[in-house]
Amino acid sequence: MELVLDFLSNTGFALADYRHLIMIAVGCVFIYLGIAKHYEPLLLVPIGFGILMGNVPVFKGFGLGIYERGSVLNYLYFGVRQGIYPPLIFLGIGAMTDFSYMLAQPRLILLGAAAQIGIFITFLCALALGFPANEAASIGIIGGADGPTAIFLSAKLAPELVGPIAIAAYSYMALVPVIQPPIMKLLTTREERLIRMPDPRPVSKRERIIFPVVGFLMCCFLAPAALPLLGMLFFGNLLKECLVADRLAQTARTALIDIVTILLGITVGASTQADVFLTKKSVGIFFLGAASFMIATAGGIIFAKIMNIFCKTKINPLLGAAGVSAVPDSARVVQLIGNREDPGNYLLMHAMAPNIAGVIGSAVAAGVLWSFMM
Amino acid sequence: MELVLDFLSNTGFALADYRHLIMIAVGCVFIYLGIAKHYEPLLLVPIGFGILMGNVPVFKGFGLGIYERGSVLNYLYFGVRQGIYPPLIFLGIGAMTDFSYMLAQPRLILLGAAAQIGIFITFLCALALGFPANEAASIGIIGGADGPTAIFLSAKLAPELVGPIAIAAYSYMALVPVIQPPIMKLLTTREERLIRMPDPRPVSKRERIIFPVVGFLMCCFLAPAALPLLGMLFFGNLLKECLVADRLAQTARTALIDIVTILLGITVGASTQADVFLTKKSVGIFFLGAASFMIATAGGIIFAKIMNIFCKTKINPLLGAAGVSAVPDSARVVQLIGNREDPGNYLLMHAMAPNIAGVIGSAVAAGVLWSFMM
Amino acid sequence: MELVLDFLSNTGFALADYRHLIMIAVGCVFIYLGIAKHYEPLLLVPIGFGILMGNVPVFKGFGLGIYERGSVLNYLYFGVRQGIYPPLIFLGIGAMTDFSYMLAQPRLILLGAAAQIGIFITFLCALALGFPANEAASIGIIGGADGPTAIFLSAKLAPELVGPIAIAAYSYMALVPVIQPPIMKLLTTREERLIRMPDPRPVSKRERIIFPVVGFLMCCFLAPAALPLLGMLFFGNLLKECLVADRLAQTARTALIDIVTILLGITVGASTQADVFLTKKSVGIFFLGAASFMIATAGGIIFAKIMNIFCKTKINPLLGAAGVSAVPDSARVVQLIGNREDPGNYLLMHAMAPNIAGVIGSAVAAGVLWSFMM
Amino acid sequence: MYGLKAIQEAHGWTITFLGVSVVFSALAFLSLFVANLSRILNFLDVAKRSILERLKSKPEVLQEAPAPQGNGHREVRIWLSPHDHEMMRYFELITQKLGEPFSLEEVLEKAQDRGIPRPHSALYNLIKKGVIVECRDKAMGYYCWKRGIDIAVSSDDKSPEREVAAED
Amino acid sequence: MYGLKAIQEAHGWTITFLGVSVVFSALAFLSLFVANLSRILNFLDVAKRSILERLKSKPEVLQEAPAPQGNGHREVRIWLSPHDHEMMRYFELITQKLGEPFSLEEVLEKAQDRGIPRPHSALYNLIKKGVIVECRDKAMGYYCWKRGIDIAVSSDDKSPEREVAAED
Amino acid sequence: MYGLKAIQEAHGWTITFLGVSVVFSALAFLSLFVANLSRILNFLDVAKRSILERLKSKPEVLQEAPAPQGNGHREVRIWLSPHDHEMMRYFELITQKLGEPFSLEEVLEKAQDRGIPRPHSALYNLIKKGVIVECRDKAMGYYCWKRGIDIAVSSDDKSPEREVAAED
Ligand code: NA
Ligand code: NA
Ligand code: NA
Repeated sequence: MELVLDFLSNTGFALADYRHLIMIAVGCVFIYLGIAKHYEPLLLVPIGFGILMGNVPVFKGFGLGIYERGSVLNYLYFGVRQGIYPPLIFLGIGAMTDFSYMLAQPRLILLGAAAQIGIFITFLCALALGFPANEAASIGIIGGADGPTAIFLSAKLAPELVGPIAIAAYSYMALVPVIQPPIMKLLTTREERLIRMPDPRPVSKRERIIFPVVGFLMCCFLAPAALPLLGMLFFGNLLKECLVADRLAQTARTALIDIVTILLGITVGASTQADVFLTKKSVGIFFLGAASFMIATAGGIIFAKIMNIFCKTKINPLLGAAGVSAVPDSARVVQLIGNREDPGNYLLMHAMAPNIAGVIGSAVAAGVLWSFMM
Repeated sequence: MELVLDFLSNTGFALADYRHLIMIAVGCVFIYLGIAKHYEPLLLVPIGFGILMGNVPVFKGFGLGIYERGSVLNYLYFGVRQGIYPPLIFLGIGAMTDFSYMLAQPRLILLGAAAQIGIFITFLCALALGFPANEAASIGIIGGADGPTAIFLSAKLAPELVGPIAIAAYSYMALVPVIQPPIMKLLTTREERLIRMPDPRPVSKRERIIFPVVGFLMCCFLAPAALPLLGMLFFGNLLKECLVADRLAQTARTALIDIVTILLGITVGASTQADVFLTKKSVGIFFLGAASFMIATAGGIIFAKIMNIFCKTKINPLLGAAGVSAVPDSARVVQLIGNREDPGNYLLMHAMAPNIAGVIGSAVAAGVLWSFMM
Repeated sequence: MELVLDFLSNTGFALADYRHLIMIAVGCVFIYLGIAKHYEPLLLVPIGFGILMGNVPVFKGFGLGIYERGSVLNYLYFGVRQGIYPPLIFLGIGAMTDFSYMLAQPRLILLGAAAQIGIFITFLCALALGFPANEAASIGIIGGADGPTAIFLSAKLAPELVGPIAIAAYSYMALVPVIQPPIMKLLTTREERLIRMPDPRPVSKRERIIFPVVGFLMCCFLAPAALPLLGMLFFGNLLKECLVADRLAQTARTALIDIVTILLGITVGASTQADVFLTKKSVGIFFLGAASFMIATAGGIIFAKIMNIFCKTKINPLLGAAGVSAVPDSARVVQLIGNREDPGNYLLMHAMAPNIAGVIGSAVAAGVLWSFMM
Repeated sequence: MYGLKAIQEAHGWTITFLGVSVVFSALAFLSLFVANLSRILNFLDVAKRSILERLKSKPEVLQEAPAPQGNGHREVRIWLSPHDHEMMRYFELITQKLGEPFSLEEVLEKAQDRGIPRPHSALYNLIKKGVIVECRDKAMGYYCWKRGIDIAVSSDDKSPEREVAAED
Repeated sequence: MYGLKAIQEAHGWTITFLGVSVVFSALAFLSLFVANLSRILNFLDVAKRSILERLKSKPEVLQEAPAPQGNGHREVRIWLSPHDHEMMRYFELITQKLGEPFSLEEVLEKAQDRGIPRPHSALYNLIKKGVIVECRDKAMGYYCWKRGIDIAVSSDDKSPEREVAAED
Repeated sequence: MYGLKAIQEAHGWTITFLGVSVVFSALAFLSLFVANLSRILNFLDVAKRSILERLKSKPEVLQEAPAPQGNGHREVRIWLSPHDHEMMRYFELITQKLGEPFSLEEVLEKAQDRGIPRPHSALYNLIKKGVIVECRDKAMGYYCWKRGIDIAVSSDDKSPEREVAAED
């Protein structure tokens, strides 16, 4: 009889409190947004279900929770905690991304740098709000709008914040179509939004092969700590572009990235266990994260306007907003806003240049921040 | 010269004794059954070859055996020992299984519950025969007719029995077409076997998306310890049904499940190292396992007959036999037996309902047993 | 300000010395050879980029280098260090290789044995040059012309030499079209090179299924230490030939082998960190490795000529050169040289027999060497 | 220890009783839920429709893209049934991946891969309504999404979702 | 230590001698086995056939599904050559995965994927013999396995396996 | 600690300054490099060509397979433009995987998979020049590489690489 009571007291119904229910609701919202709204479904659905898995109330010490040694989720979480999954995802991204838009329009690369200002301003704000330096850096990186980079840096600097930071990063990445447009409209005039960009020049195969090698060396000599992320990104791209190793690129951009995405999504979701996640800090992270995204968007746009002062061929400043990475959503938003003003204005392929440069930029920023916190 | 003798005394020819030869013969039988008889070839062939690999006689302490730290097989076995492979296989199964047959005929779900009686009766028998509780529970779960669940539970409760229990479970699953028919015929009348089931209603996309989310929460609130297995099963199914994350489902049901199946098969096979496997206990496990399958089959059938007392639309009691899971073999056996009596009676899709419910049922049963043994 | 200087002193530009630049140049040469010359691109490109990643100068103790605990590269290197990747690659090779050429012409199998003489003579030379026994054995195995085997053995016997040995092995495998032809021409007369081989007999499905099982048992009873490599090789082949488990073979020869190849290539490359790699020992390894390849080639050819003394149907001694494995490059070289003399002489499929036998032969040799060093 | 004593000692009866109960109740809950799921969804649908019907008598439009902002481009309003609107969202998802302009064949192939029901007829509907148009200026034989239109969802259409569900 | 002394110290000669012997004997055993494998299999086949021939003079049937159990459905007996019977087993395997009724095209596609030799002719044979039939009641253009038949394997046919082996 | 003091304490300003500088300089370097990459490559090409041109005035051949060794088989010399020669190397790579003789369709399919530009015209060129020939003795409809020929690369051809680059 005692055993019966003991069992009943260990069911989820007995153990659940309001925090579990909140988190389960959050998980359902993630799944709903992914499926019904098509916001980054490849990430929101796994993360959403992971939130459910992490917030079914279980008795601590039983070996089920993601933070308990020896549990299955804990083993799968290893790749998050040690920062192994993000570089593997970058490998796949490299193997599926066409860098040639960026190679064709080198000056747009700078927009990808400008948008990283959001990272550093948020870092300062977080410091000012009392966060210790390592946490402030991890919060700042949310503005890089790059999930794997954010997870990588926070796993290295503030492992206990991986959950909230990843959730914030992916939430705002999913909400890019909501966050960016007002800022874009606010900071640009109609004339600016109507600027059409010249067709990008064709890029030869040799350029596309040489770039990942030299680009990797350049970035990693400057910021060695970006090595794991950028090394894999450029390596994946080299596999793709060299053609002779295409079967490896093919696997990297399908089976490998998919497996890692599943494992990362489900464990990052599960790492939001109510008692760890629902804290004041998380609230701060969410506010700062949103600010970070907005500043980054503004940074890119304003920098484009500054560049226009010096350039003969004007840049459509909307492209600056694509510098926050969030590949390829922010590029698509640029296309959308540009299109609304002028249905014949195709900005998508131009926006891919700052978009990819933004990925490289935030990986470099992560490297710099990491190297200061050690 | 000494070295030569030393070497010769370490070859397999010198080290082999009759037990190795028995196990090698068993491995060959597994391979033969898989290839020539098409019994569960995806499992019997890897396990069979694994048995060969585990029973080539090697000098202990050399770092080759599966139970020696640092050997390759030992590293690959990690996923079995820690119960990591089974949830990943469940992920793939979820991503390849169509739950709509079950959704269309909710009352057949109960048959999947009834067949789990085999687990608990065998558990009691094993206790009565003197097995300690943890081993008795692991033996009982053989009657769940679900390889990954059996491996998961015995890895958690009785790690030294993983080999025999997995071998017993997969053997009997392969032998489902041999074990079940006599029991099915014995317990049903010809009239019962002739019952035709009404066509299942169509199931909408929304139902199929909502089910894995709610089903997961329901089962895991009741039996939190089923979380790793059921979480992954329902997650895989959600990926499949939501369409927007189809590339992840696609990888989960191909590359991911195949890789894990290979590694699980070969290491479970190799874990049957003669000196660990050929014990009295294994004999007991095999007997009890067979009993467990039979009781489970009978349980499902009898419960269907009881339901017929209360239901207006009669259920073909053969469907009860599909409750033991062993997806999809036992469903196919039901189809076969039903077809012999009435060639126009298509029971296969109906049998998929208790079949899948049986998978969920045995995962819940495993969760309950696990939570009592901690 | 101090921080600025500190940062600058930790950039790659400040830390680099001439050794890093040498290794980066080597990496670029590897990539160039792979892409422009099509020499084993699936290995040279990953290894080449890995060399770049391993030789970006980083501050030691920061957790970036491949030899530092907890770095991402260090985790991925685990599979090399523990010899886990090579058997998985062998699994894929088994699942993609057609053994029927070998089954059709059993006497050509002996050529695959003869070429392994290179391993043992190099072993003796290395001993004579003062290398300790474990290193000498690892150096000798370079002559097996089989990357995974060389990495496996050196990971077990001389882990600190994995880098140089793997680089030497893959370099010479890539250079097979340069190394072998002169030796082949030197040791054969024009008449011998013109010998045409009879068409191989067809091989039945049953033979192809039985062979991997019996072949595995034979080889591993004789040399149990070859178990991890040969077990996986024959297992992969069984999956391929049995047809009923084809989906597993399909995954083993695509996703699985590709993922492992990427990880192995990049980490083996990165393990050539300048300070570990640029030593006198590496120079010795490279010289001995080249010798090993040449002796192996000569061994195969001379043995074929000896066999011709006793055989009625003469063997084209060029086929002996294919015994060094280096699948399928050395077989292709044989085809090329034979073709130059007689454009109607198709040796390729004949050369596959000693080629595959050479893979088995060097795995057995690795097993024997390993078992003596324990 | 053997026999009944061993069972009792190990709480065998309690565990079995509880185990069977939990398995049965879990699956019975599932069964109940599943049996009522379609009813719940239908009820929600009916409720939603009745509310919409009431609203329709006034504003006639359920969901609407932001109004034309005076730039003269958005004068066309296209009415879609809820089903066509859902289909449109799927095709948008597909074409985002393929890029614009897209070939209809590729789109259909992707749609079939994803198990979208009756893609041909859905796509034909969208072309007939003018939501997808051939983009002659860019590339003959390729299609684009029509720019500068308002998509409005009408609810007076019979909901075709059930028919579809009956088929897949 | 250098030179011959180092070799001796490390048992270099013994290891080399043993190593070369083991490699050669392993591959020589393999070679011997492979050389005789087809002979062994042929011998077993001949033995099997001669035994079967002797049996055939009496019962005429090698292998037979369980006798009709009085339910009147199993009156048809279909004779297949061993090769056709083997093919039937392959197609059964494929159709189990595809489910019944199946389309011939899908089955052929799968058969080709699995490397089954000459699938078209094999499938045609099975249809000709009536083992696979069009299931008109269920779905036009789709095929099912014929129910209620006995499959018997005749051995008087020439064994076509070798021909097949010569081709694949 | 809060506010500016906290920032100062954590070296916030320095880190931000350095961080922004490094990110900007990294991407500015990349930008500079990319902007000049095609120029550098073009310059190298021109240099290479001018050197080759000077050489061509003498030996007329840039790169040549080893001279015929008196066996009478290598009497034919085929001139290819650098572009065709590059294409030939790609097709050699593909056919090595497919084995000889190969079907043109398979080769083209692989070539398209690998993104080789305009494979049809390139393959047609090679067949027209006689580098790839139908191997009638072996298998009708299948093609082989022509044996016993010398491949020579002529540089007087206009380099077609740029046109190709403009297309892919
Ligand atoms: Na970014
Ligand atoms: Na079950
Ligand atoms: Na070899």
